[in-house]
Amino acid sequence: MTGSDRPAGVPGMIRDRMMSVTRRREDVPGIVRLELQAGPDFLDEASPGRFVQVEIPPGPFPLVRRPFTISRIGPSSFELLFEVRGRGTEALAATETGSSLRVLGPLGRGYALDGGRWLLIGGGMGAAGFPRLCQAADCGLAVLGASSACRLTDLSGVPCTSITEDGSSGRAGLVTDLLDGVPWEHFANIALCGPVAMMKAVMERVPPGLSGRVQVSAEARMGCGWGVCEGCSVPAAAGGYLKCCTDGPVIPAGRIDWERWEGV
Amino acid sequence: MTGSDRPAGVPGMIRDRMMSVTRRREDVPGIVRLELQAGPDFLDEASPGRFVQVEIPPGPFPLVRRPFTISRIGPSSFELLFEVRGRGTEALAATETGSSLRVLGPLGRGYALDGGRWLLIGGGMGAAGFPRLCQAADCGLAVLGASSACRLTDLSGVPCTSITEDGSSGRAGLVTDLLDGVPWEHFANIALCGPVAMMKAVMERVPPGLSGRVQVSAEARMGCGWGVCEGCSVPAAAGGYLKCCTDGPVIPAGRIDWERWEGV
Amino acid sequence: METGPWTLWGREYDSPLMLASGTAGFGLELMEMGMLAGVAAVVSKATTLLPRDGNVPPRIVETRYGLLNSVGLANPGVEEVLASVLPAASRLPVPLIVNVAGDTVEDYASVVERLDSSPVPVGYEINVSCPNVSAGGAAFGASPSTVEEVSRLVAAATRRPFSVKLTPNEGSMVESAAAAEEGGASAVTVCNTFLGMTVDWRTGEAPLKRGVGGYSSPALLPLTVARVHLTRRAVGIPVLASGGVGSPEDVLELLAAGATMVQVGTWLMRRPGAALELLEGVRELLDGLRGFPDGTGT
Amino acid sequence: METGPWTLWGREYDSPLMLASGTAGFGLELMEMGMLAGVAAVVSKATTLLPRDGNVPPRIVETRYGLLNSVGLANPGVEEVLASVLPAASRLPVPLIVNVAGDTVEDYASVVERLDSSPVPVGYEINVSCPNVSAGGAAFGASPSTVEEVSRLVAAATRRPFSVKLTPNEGSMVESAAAAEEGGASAVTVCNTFLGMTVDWRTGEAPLKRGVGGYSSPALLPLTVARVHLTRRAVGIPVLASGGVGSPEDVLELLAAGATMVQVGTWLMRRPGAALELLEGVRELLDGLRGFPDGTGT
Ligand SMILES: Cc1cc2nc3c(=O)[nH]c(=O)nc-3n(C[C@H](O)[C@H](O)[C@H](O)COP(=O)(O)OP(=O)(O)OC[C@H]3O[C@@H](n4cnc5c(N)ncnc54)[C@H](O)[C@@H]3O)c2cc1C
Ligand SMILES: Cc1cc2nc3c(=O)[nH]c(=O)nc-3n(C[C@H](O)[C@H](O)[C@H](O)COP(=O)(O)OP(=O)(O)OC[C@H]3O[C@@H](n4cnc5c(N)ncnc54)[C@H](O)[C@@H]3O)c2cc1C
Ligand SMILES: Cc1cc2nc3c(=O)[nH]c(=O)nc-3n(C[C@H](O)[C@H](O)[C@H](O)COP(=O)(O)O)c2cc1C
Ligand SMILES: Cc1cc2nc3c(=O)[nH]c(=O)nc-3n(C[C@H](O)[C@H](O)[C@H](O)COP(=O)(O)O)c2cc1C
Ligand code: FES
Ligand code: FES
Repeated sequence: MTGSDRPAGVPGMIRDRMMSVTRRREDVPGIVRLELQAGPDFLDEASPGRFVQVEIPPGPFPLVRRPFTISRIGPSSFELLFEVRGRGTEALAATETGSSLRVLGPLGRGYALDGGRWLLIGGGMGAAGFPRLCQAADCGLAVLGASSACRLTDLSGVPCTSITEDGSSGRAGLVTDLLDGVPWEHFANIALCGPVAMMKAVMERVPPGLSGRVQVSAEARMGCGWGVCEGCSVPAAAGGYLKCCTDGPVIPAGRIDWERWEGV
Repeated sequence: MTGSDRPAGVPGMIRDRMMSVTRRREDVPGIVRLELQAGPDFLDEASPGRFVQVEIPPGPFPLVRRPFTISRIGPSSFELLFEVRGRGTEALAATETGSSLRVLGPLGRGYALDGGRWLLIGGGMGAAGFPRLCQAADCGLAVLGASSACRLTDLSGVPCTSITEDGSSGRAGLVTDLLDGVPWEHFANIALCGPVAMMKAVMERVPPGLSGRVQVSAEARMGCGWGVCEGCSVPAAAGGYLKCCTDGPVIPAGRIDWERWEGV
Repeated sequence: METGPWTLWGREYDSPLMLASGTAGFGLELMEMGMLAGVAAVVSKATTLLPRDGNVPPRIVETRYGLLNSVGLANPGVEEVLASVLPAASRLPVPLIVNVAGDTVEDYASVVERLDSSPVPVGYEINVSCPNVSAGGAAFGASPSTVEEVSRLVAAATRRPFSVKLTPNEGSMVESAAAAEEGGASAVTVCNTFLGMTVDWRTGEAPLKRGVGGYSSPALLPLTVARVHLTRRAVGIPVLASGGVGSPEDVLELLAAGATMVQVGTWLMRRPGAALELLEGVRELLDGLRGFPDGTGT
Repeated sequence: METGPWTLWGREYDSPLMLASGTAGFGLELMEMGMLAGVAAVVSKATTLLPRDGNVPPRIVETRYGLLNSVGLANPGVEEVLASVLPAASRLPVPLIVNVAGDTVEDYASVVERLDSSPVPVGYEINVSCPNVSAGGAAFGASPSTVEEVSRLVAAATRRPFSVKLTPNEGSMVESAAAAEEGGASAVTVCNTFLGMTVDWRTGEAPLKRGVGGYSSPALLPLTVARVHLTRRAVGIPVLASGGVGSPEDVLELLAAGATMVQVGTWLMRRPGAALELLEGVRELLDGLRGFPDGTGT
């Protein structure tokens, strides 16, 4: 609520802009990649783990925006990678190249990048932000739990292994099944995202003493996305709640009260 | 409310159908003509003066349908002729050939056709129904008060004279200015439509004794269009109200309480 | 939530859908249009002791996302309804519930007593919630003690079942529902249109002559869901939901919130054949469900 | 209807737009985003005597045509607000009105008294209408006598002006408005979210843990217009409109219905820069008008 609760940065860095869609791909049906044109004022702030709030055209329903992680950036553009889940993403999936979207951002706190190698563990579309993380940090291994997740998330050469519940892409099982041989100590940082139940299971596998290395990319139903509506609460270990949109979406695992957290 | 309040006809004659738009013309900007495909079950009931309720796609707002007179019929189609006035007609004007519209009708009571020659007096888009009347009756003269009304309403050879307030199409003035030389007695029937203020002025010019020949095509804001919501009231000379949708839209001038009638 | 057949007042229906008062007349028009399929029962337009012309037009004004009406209980009065409407309505293929309004507490019982002389109505809906008249209407519905009194008088006047149609605009709907039950009502209808208004900012004038009117819209569904849920927990009698239905999902949501039956009103203005469309949609959605829970909301 | 400058509590504003409580924090985030242009005043989120964590999430659920919220007055409590929030808010380029909630009638006055020790607030909004807490909230607003009592206690506790934010969900809003005026309120805010709910018909469960929440939507504008109009005729103090604004026309309609100022809330979730967009739209519409009438509704 006071200035110190929000990500550091210059006033005015969060802007609401109309942005051109310069490319649209749907390699896997129902999973859409949109490239949006952006200038340095946006891209310089688009650090790994931060997100944008996209207005769903033509309006006014759905009423509130939809949050999406900045999936990767280019010299004059960035990408969103999303799954069609409901009417908002459905409408967004119909966006055509050349049209414009209203985008607010970059928003939130991203990953704390203080050197060292990263282990990425993600379920579902949570991994949409990993490509951006690998652009900025040394990513050693990705363990993903989604059909064709490795192909989709395009981690530029980072070793990637994935599993799906129904075996539709290689092995059948849960992400946790892939964690047995993971050399946890080799990684200075662990990025974790996905459904809350899956993240809880992963947290139980993290060797004692290493959970301090885990940074969680959280999801919550958002109203504003910029810290005022108190809609996006994530239970805090210290009691009360964190705001996913400004205390997160990337939150050190130790700050979360995993017991109380039920997810979106 | 009882069966006798409604137009005579077989049960089930009012149907709600999806109809193909086979043609769209906009000769005068803002005035649109749509041709809709229809079968004999519709066309046989589409007597002069009756109307349809058109659902505005894609929905659900505007919520209620929009009423339009059946402007003319062909062997397997009929036409609507309408002016873009608000968001409903705006959306309708965007209809493309080949798309479909949901149409309820034919609705209401049309002109009582009992032989004899007709004089047509119309203001604004009220004249949209005159072509259909001239298809079924002997129309002798049309006096219209709208820009390019004669051209638009396409009365298949019926002598037509028009006037506009700003002189944009020929003479400048009110419809009533055209009535001076009209040989009222030559006409067994007078069809009158348009804004209520204009119709009141015309009624004052109708020679004493001849007002019984006037049939008014009334407009009112409609909810249902089929007689149940009591939304479309027109003050009745006998006290109380008539329902524009089922007692009309064509109502003998003598049944209307002109004093109380303010129009839509 | 019942998944059918649906039961009200000892009758079984294979649809949960009733047509709401004032939006379907006495059902005769829809019967002639062949559009009563899917309808469990028709609730008639309001009937009063004396004939009423209704309010000065315009009576219907659309706003961007809904409809304002100010009909003002236009109806020919109970004697005319008995003389010509109910005999015609005896041909209806579905039961008729007559909606009753009054200027005084006693009016309701008088109208019901007269209507009882006809074999046609299977029950009544006591409208203490019309936002479009000054006397009576919502004023009655706002006070639980008045609701209880009206219910008692009606219960004494007829042995037929009746529902009390409550107002969301004033007072406490939940307390009024309990009062209706206490007074002998066989159901409550939750609820009616919300007090609404539009003003032309260019002129400062309201298109409706009385200024305010009754507002309805599919966007109001969550308001009805909440009121059905709260009322359901407060009374043992059936709750008839009325307000906001525009899709099969809406019907199921109201049932899940605790409604016994669901009324559809304004949506009929858009879709006169709504009942069958909605019922078919409901059946499809229910068929798609395995292991449907028997919840009644939280 | 005023066409500007707009006056409230002796200050002139070149915008009629206030940011509604709970949808703009204390204005600091929008200040940093450079989006306070067009804002006449910020109404803060609710402040209570003690810190409140707020309700168990989820707190925001969207329905087809609107938003349900169940925030539950989450706030750090008046002492923390005094210690760290208000000093930061002294940098705001626009006046701040602090929204105050309480569990007891006395709470309101205590919070206001404490807040009076800060020079920052220009006035208060007394929230007796929160649908998302069991104690207090709407329960206070439903009773005119309680509204009058709260108003009296607050009036005794501060010399700053205050508005009483009324509930549309229970009781009589018009009587409560008159009671607030009688008790010494300097304005009334009309109104707050409407009690609403959604239920997942597949599971029978409500996504919001408390079941019901506060519903807001641009589709509710006609409900606010009616209540502003009726309240305007019942009181002499300013009426601050709150509910349903999503376009410049909506702002003008509320002003035409009798609002002194107009709040924008939920629409900020869609458009954080709404105030300037709306103000520019309002100016354009007013410029397009010749001979604008001075009506205040019918
Ligand atoms: C910070 C953040 C970043 C995200 N990044 C991505 C991303 O990069 N790619 C991606 O595919 N998805 C991402 N999501 C999730 C995405 O926002 C939701 O899938 C989307 O909002 C659903 O909108 P809808 O209208 O299609 O679905 P709805 O019809 O609204 O709901 C469908 C389902 O989605 C869930 N949902 C609804 N709203 C939200 C919300 N605001 N946040 C999370 N879940 C929600 C609900 O549980 C619901 O069951 C992110 C969410 C957050 C909070
Ligand atoms: C029986 C009948 C037949 C009609 N036939 C034709 C026709 O053939 N061609 C044609 O151009 N127009 C016709 N109209 C008028 C037409 O229905 C309206 O112009 C249309 O409904 C406006 O819709 P909108 O959404 O564009 O306007 P809105 O934005 O709803 O309103 C714009 C203006 O149109 C008027 N209006 C709104 N609704 C209605 C309504 N239901 N009835 C009348 N006026 C209304 C209002 O006074 C308003 O000022 C007819 C009306 C009736 C009642
Ligand atoms: C045009 C119109 C007329 C109405 N007339 C009555 C009436 O006479 N008696 C009554 O109890 N309710 C009346 N209502 C209220 C409806 O029965 C219904 O309760 C309300 O419209 C909410 O439901 P909906 O959203 O399905 O329309 C009327 C509603 C409309 C739109
Ligand atoms: C997320 C959210 C939080 C709110 N919190 C408060 C609050 O703390 N105090 C209050 O008086 N009103 C609160 N409100 C109500 C708004 O101030 C406003 O009165 C209401 O949302 C209607 O206006 P709108 O349609 O412009 O949103 C809240 C509304 C929303 C959507
Ligand atoms: S989404 Fe509004 S505070 Fe986080
Ligand atoms: S439009 Fe409904 S009765 Fe005429």
